[in-house]
Amino acid sequence: MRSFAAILRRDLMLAVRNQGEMLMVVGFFAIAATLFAFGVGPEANVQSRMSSGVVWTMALLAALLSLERMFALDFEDGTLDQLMLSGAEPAAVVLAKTLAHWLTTGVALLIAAPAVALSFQLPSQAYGALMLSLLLGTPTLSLLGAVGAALVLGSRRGGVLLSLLLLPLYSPVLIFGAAAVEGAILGIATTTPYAVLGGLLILALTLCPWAGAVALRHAVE
Amino acid sequence: MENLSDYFAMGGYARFVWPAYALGAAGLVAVLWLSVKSWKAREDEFAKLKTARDEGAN
Amino acid sequence: MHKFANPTFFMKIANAVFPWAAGLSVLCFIVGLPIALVTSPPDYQQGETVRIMYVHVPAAWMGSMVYAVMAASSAVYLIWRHTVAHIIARASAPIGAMFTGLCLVTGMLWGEPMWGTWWVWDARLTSMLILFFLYLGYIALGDAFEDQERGDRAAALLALVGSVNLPIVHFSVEWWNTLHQSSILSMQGFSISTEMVVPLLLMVGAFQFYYVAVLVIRLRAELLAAKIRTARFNLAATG
Amino acid sequence: MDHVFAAAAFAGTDLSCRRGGRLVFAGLNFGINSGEALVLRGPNGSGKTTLLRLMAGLARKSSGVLTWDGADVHDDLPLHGSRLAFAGHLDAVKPALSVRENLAFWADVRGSSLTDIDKALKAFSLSHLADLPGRVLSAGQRHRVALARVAMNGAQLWLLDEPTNTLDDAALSALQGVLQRHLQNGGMVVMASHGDTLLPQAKTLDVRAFIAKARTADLESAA
Repeated sequence: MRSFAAILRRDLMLAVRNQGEMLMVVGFFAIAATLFAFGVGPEANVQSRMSSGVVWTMALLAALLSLERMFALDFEDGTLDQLMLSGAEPAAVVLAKTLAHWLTTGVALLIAAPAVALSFQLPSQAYGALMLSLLLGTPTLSLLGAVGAALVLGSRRGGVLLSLLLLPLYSPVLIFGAAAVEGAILGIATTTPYAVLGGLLILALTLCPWAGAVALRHAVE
Repeated sequence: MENLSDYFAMGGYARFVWPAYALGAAGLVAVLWLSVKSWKAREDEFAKLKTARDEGAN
Repeated sequence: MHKFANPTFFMKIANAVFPWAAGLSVLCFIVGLPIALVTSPPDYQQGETVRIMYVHVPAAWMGSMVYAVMAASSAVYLIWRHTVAHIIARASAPIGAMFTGLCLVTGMLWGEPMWGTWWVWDARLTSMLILFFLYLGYIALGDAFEDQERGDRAAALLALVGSVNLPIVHFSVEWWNTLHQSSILSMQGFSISTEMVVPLLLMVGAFQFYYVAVLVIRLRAELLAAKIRTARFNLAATG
Repeated sequence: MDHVFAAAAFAGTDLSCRRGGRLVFAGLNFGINSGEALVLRGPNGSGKTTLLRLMAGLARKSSGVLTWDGADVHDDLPLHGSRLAFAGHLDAVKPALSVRENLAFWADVRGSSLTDIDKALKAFSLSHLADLPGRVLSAGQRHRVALARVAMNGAQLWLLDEPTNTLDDAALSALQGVLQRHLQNGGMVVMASHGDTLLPQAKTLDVRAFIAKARTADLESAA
């Protein structure tokens, strides 16, 4: 447990020290949504009709963008070797890094989401659902992302390969995340999306640290 | 001859049914051919490497 | 179980199975194709386009079955370190990807005459699309590392994670379809008459034996590739 | 930093390791007891690094067994990890953190006391650099921080991969002093190095003998 806290504290300290990382993710989120608007046209009712889908998809892509660096820096400078030798459980290392990633990027996306949703004419009654679905969904994205990031460590292709691996894994989170917001817009019951988002989170919490640990062990071999 | 061309017309859906079977055949043959080609290529390469190693050895 | 792990022993079995698999596959095609294309009746609703089903459904079945084989052999590889288990998964991936792609294409060729659109976001078709991406991811990850064994282990783990994910994707897409049911038709609600079962099973058999036969060829190629890598290193190491 | 260690024996029997599809070495045996040092000899790329990573539990062995006081190390890798310190070619120094923060992180992760940091810094004459960020350090200085990390966390078994690279004479003698004291306290050192020897009393193991065995083993399997 002690090494979990130490890794988390250090990663957050590193994230604070180079602010650029978080700003870049939020920047991508906003720019991607703006580009989408250019493509679709300024008409309000067209945009609001798909606002839930757009905001969720852009948030997912922004989270994906920042994943590759989760382990890569530590892998390249030898820190990962030391972490795997430090007597800490590899799964704890994965969990600590994932939590640090979520606290830096996931929360940043949560803060930026209302602004992007506003620019996309998201109906006012859906903001609560947007925040709650992102709150439930982004940790799962970070957990699945950790497994992906660990898998591609040391590979020749990195970035694009990572998105190819993760998008199939992300599709259920996106489907139910956007559906929760959609349900709030239409005023229909949204218990199923939230239940499934919660279920996916619990499943990811149990499986991803283990899978990530196996991937890390392969990476340092 | 008559019903032959009717048969190939597939009740007007010829341009859907025949491509489906053609693509099926193409896929099966392509994978088979690529597999055999890579097997043969590696067999020759391994033979070459073995002779190179035997020369090196003696 | 452990004696299967030694490649030479395993290849003896594989080579023995090969003529049977190839022969049975050709036999099923010879018997099945005429029935599928000529003698079996057209569907009262869809007419002749139902014949596409004899390629589409077996391809869908093979796509999923081959991935299941890959996931199982990846698990054996990761747990007991049998390199033969991994080679089966690695050799199967391109075959499975071909079947999944074939399923998608024939699905489009079937969808166009039925609903007038090439692509239908039907639950099963969309799941096959995601499965196709999983295959691409597996193959790309396997080749993304200098050290082939590193790629093997990463790809094996991805196959496992993917196999857990597939049912979830199918459930999500199924639910996602019902949420927007009003807008599009789906493939459900199509019953197969008895005369159609025979050609369907024959075509599935043909594909199945084809897979086994081509798998044996690819196993030979993969084992040779491993030997070539080792021989090359040894040659280089002698300096 | 000055722990006194209990008697212990670290040994490997019939070790072989496959890397990138080929056997790097085969049939390798070694044995080291507390208070002893082992120097690995052999040309570059002869598997010294792989052997050290194998001893650390990072690399995976193809066959053979690695034991600590008779118990198989691979039964509990985190435990083995906690009683060894490893310094590879990479120094694991974060550019954005100061030297002290870097070492404090590792003390935190491994639970060793913070007072050991100052002793380790002094031993490698890094005290004046303690508050500088890692990015301004030279390669030699960064390597000394890595050695300070090894000295600091109170592990009995030290695995050092060519520790003398990038070190000037002053740092070399500092390293020798630290190693000698560690051995006197019952510690163990396994070091991969080229020609020079810091520890004259160390046993040596030439990895080349085990490469030949690997070659023949590979030939049979590839025939």
